[in-house]
Amino acid sequence: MKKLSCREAIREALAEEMLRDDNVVLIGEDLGCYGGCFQVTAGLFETFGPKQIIETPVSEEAIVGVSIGAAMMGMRPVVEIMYGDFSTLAADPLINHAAKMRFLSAGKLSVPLVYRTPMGSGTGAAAQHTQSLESMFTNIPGLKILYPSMPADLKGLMKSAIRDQDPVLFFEHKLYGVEEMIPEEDYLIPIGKADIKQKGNDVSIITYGKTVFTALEAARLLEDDDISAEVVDLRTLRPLDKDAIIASVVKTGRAVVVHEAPLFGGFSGEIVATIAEHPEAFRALKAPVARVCGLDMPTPFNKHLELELPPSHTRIIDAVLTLFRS
Amino acid sequence: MKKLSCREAIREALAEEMLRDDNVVLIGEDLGCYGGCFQVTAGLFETFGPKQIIETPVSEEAIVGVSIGAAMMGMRPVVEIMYGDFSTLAADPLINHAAKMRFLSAGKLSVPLVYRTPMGSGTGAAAQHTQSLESMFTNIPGLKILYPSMPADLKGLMKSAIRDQDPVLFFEHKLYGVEEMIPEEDYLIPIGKADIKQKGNDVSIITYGKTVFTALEAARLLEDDDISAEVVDLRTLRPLDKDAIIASVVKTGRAVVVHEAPLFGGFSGEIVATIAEHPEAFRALKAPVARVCGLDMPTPFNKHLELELPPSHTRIIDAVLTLFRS
Amino acid sequence: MAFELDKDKALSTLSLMLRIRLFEEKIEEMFSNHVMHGTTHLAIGQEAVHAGVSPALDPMDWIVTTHRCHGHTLAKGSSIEEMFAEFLGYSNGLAYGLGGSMHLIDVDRHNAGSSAVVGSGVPIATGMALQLKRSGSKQLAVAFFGDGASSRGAIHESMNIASVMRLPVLFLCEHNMYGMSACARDMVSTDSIAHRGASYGIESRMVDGNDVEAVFESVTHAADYIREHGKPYLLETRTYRFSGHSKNDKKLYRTHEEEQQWLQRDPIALFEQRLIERKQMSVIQMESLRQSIKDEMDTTVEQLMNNPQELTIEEAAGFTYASKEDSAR
Amino acid sequence: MAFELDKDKALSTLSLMLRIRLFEEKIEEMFSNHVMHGTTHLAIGQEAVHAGVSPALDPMDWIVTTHRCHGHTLAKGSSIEEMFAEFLGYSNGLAYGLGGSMHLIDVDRHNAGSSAVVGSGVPIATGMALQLKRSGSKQLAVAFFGDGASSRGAIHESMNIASVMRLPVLFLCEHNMYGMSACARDMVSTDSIAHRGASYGIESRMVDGNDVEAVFESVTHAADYIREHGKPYLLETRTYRFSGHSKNDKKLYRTHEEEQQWLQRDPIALFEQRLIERKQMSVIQMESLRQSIKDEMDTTVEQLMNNPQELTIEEAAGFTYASKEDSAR
Ligand SMILES: Cc1ncc(C[n+]2csc(CCOP(=O)(O)OP(=O)(O)O)c2C)c(N)n1
Ligand SMILES: Cc1ncc(C[n+]2csc(CCOP(=O)(O)OP(=O)(O)O)c2C)c(N)n1
Ligand SMILES: [Mg+2]
Ligand SMILES: [Mg+2]
Repeated sequence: MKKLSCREAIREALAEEMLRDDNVVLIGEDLGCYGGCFQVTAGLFETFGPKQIIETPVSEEAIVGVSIGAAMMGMRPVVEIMYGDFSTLAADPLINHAAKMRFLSAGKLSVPLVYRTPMGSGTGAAAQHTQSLESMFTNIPGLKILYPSMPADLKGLMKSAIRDQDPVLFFEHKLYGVEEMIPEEDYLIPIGKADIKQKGNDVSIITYGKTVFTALEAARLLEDDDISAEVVDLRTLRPLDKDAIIASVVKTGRAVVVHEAPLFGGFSGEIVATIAEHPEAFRALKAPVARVCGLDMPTPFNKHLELELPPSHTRIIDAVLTLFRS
Repeated sequence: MKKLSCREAIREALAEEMLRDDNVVLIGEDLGCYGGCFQVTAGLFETFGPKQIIETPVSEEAIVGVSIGAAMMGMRPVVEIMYGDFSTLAADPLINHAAKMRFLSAGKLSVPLVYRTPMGSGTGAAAQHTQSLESMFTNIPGLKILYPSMPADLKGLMKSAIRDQDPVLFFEHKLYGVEEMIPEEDYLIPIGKADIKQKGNDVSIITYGKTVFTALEAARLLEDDDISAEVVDLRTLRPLDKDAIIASVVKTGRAVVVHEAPLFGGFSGEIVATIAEHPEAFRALKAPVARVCGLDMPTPFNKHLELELPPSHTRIIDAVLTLFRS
Repeated sequence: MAFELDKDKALSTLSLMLRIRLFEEKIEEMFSNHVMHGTTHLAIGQEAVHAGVSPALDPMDWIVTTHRCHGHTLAKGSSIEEMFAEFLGYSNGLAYGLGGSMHLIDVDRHNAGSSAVVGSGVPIATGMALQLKRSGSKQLAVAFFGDGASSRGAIHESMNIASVMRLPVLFLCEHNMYGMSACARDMVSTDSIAHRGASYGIESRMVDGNDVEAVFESVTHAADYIREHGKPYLLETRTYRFSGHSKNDKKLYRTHEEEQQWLQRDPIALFEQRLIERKQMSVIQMESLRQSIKDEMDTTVEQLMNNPQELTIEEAAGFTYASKEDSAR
Repeated sequence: MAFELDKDKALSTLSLMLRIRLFEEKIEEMFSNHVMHGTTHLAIGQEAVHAGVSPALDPMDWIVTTHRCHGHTLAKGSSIEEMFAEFLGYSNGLAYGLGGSMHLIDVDRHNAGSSAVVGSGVPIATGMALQLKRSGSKQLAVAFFGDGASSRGAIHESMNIASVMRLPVLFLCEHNMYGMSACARDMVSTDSIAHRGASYGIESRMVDGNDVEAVFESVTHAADYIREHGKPYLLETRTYRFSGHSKNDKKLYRTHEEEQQWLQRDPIALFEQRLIERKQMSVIQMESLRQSIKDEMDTTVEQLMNNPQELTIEEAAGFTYASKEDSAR
């Protein structure tokens, strides 16, 4: 085992795959000597050079469109878009093209592209640089969507994403410095499998991305109340590991769904629906399903205000306790 | 009362508002002598001319961006984008700019813009012209989102949308020819209020847009099974009329959520969550909440296949009957 | 002296132009008979562009087309049987009936299909060129786009990228004076889209798009330039669609007089006239060529319609993601 | 002979340039002292553009800026107190602390703020110009954008629209050689972005962006042209940012030598030199001006920080939608 940060875990996955297959190519702005906006690709240019690291102009729409065309011809592009907020500019190539190329060609073309971008607040970057926009894409058939949280998952899932035949959106939280021990040897983590980050019996806290850390902290504190919380880290949003969600809720009988994106219209709705429409899970529920998500407003620049937007462990704990009271 | 089609109802709303206020301006492609791709604006150019009808190049991103700037300066633009699928191109101005201008200016600027676009399949136009992309936007604070179905609602809500101070996305289904009797006199319908299109006691069918018609047909046929279905037409998706949903479900104890967009990750999740997280509604539920939505795939061109994607009344009826069996 | 195709090439070119024209006329007939659903975008009048581009290129060069893609698809050599079947939504169509008229795609013939989002095919073609270059291929990619599409930002971004990355892409503007009802005069802020090449350091040229030999010659030149210099090229062809924009177009946005003037310059008639003058072909030969193509169209459609084949919804849904076997590839 | 500002204007211009420089130096200091959070984009070295544009325009003209917006905001006359307060996230800031460094906005001074999505402010400014024109105003809108932003499709779409609709917009390219670490030489496919004006039928000019009088004169000319002809104009200013792109930039992408060359052409030093040569101001006067501005900066920040004021989260959330009262307007 070795200790890696989230940043290093992604970097290592990229490097290993680029070494394995020189059709794996990083494409994006400032990826070279600058190392990418969040330093994820720092140092890679020295090893892989311009054939595998392509720096582009500020042209998000075309960067993704170009990557689609290249992927159709055999490249395995890993596109970095600096901030998830700019996914708005990449929506047409991703939704209308990458997601539909296989279908429109009746399987004759595929788009094995990975679209990497960081989401979320906490950086003091205000309303246009702090959003969690996964809901723009979760309703699009043809896309796969990952949002892992911990170094080991980031590495294993990035490698699987790169080897996948379909377009994969790979969302990253911005706690790039968080560290974890990960295996020395080469490994993959399959797309579409959730991971129980903490086992528990009384309530299921279902989440993904940055709020996995918040949920774990809440679960730790809930022990003081003698509540044993299970933390389900979805890791993949599409295809969703429904079995894992159902199994956990059937066991605990209570569910709290957590994410950083604003509550209304967020992906939490799909998770709640997955539970509420499943006969067994529905019958197992001892209380309503609760959601603890981002506040329904743009992100303020002010630091104190910004910190109030994403779910806190206090808000999660309150939601859990309410379930036990009702 | 007078009979109007959906197309005519929208057109009448536009014409009345343009007459009332010459800052109401239609902006989009082929709006003039062509009358818009679906003929909604046919004939208006003759009356209102180029000062209130601005034809643009094929530049969806800039069309919406330009409209935002104009709205900040006092125009009340009503932008038409030919197909909802091209909302992908307008995502940046809508999500990062229109939705955030008031916030970023601490209330000193507003963007009273209406973004009109048709969604949905049934026209044989294949995967890039038939999507229902409302989920791209329902998680964005700062936007209001309407998706009415019937002529009277289309007219009354369009007028309210135009008079609203905030950016409103106004999604239209493509059954533009469907007719209804509507009031002769001037009227508005408030944003954020659902409408019970049919009263019933045994099950709530909650939906919006084109599937309101399907739901009504299902409700009619369910009478043969002695099931009295209530059809809740949301009309507005954001802000959602939670009270109307809860009241209906508390009354009936059963809920089926229906929309044309693909099931997974669709807005149905938010509706189910609204029910499942509400203590009273949750306690009232006699069965799991069901969803009947579009199939999880791009739209095929083939006519028979295309018709299988959206919810049919048969699928709705089956879902309702299942709730009575469980 | 103006460029002239040799006799064999001239005959095959005329034959292709006629195939394109008669294919579209057949489609038009089928639509009026309500045999087809959806919509379609005919390019009657633009056959010189269609027959002048791909035949001037290497068959292994790739194309990315537009919503108005029938002619380009025929010019790449697709079978009319598979094309008609696609229009009918049949599973023996080019894309098994999943794409229809706007998405004709034929990977075996290096036709990567079209985007029905106007202009969005251009970055895709640019990306194909990027990988062609990386993999050391001598092939190029053609990005077709219209005068209407020229206003899309994606095209600006693509031209800039193609130039700074030196990509083997031929930007081929099919300027037919209108984008739907919008006249280029009112929508395009330059007299010639080709002139925009200079903004990107891209070589460019404008050519009469109703003169198939001129198109052929310009494309040959452009392709040579691209292969020799490893740089993109922008070619603007000026033409006119005699047909309406799509199924239901009343053509109120243009005058009868304008249409008549362009009809005088029907690209097929012009080329036939030349072949007659050059004594490469007789009117009678032309008539019989036309008739035999028409017969082929009619027979093909009749046979297809006698034996309709459609995917099941499960089969169709199976193309949303790669199957396990695809993934193992 | 080169254009010269008269004495009064020259002194106010130098004073403005110094205010911009010292404001940014103060910000830099506050960041290193960890008094501020988030990031910031300094434009040290680009003061001639900032002081040369808005002061050459009518105060009622509107501007839309970029992420690098401090200088433009000062040039429009915003109070440093409200600006510093915004940087500190205070409720007495320009936008009550909701926007911060990248979103300085001051509607009263006809500064519509900036988009932090590079290039996306340009269509917004274009739309402001559309409504200014429609409402019969004589005002124009300025769309600032950088060399990096020039690659965004939105700018192409906006220039085309502004041209065909004849909108009173001044496209002002602030070319500082880099977009983050990306050198314009590698990313921009033309020697001069101003040359792209021709592609859109837009008049254009390139000017030395380190010469404040040249910028002033060019902007005056451009504004006259826009108002007289009712058409857009594209002005490219060539300058250099001495500072890094943002807080954490090691500047590995450029050479020390290049930086030194540009430092020789520091726009403030150049202008001061001229004023001394013209005997319009003495070195001593300049020193005392600089000192008094520095004192003002220090005092303002100190006073602000002694009395921090912040919105509550409920107050902040209240700006998501119009309130009932707003709606009644
Ligand atoms: C992004 C986008 N906007 C609008 C449309 C609707 N539309 C279809 S064809 C067309 C005109 C395109 O004009 P041009 O590029 O000149 O091609 P032509 O139809 O003349 O072949 C438009 C606006 C579309 N398909 N995609
Ligand atoms: C659409 C978009 N892409 C990328 C970024 C990240 N980014 C911030 S500033 C910048 C460089 C912009 O360069 P330029 O337009 O020359 O402005 P400058 O920073 O030099 O003032 C980039 C790429 C962004 N904010 N928006
Ligand atoms: Mg055209
Ligand atoms: Mg720059």
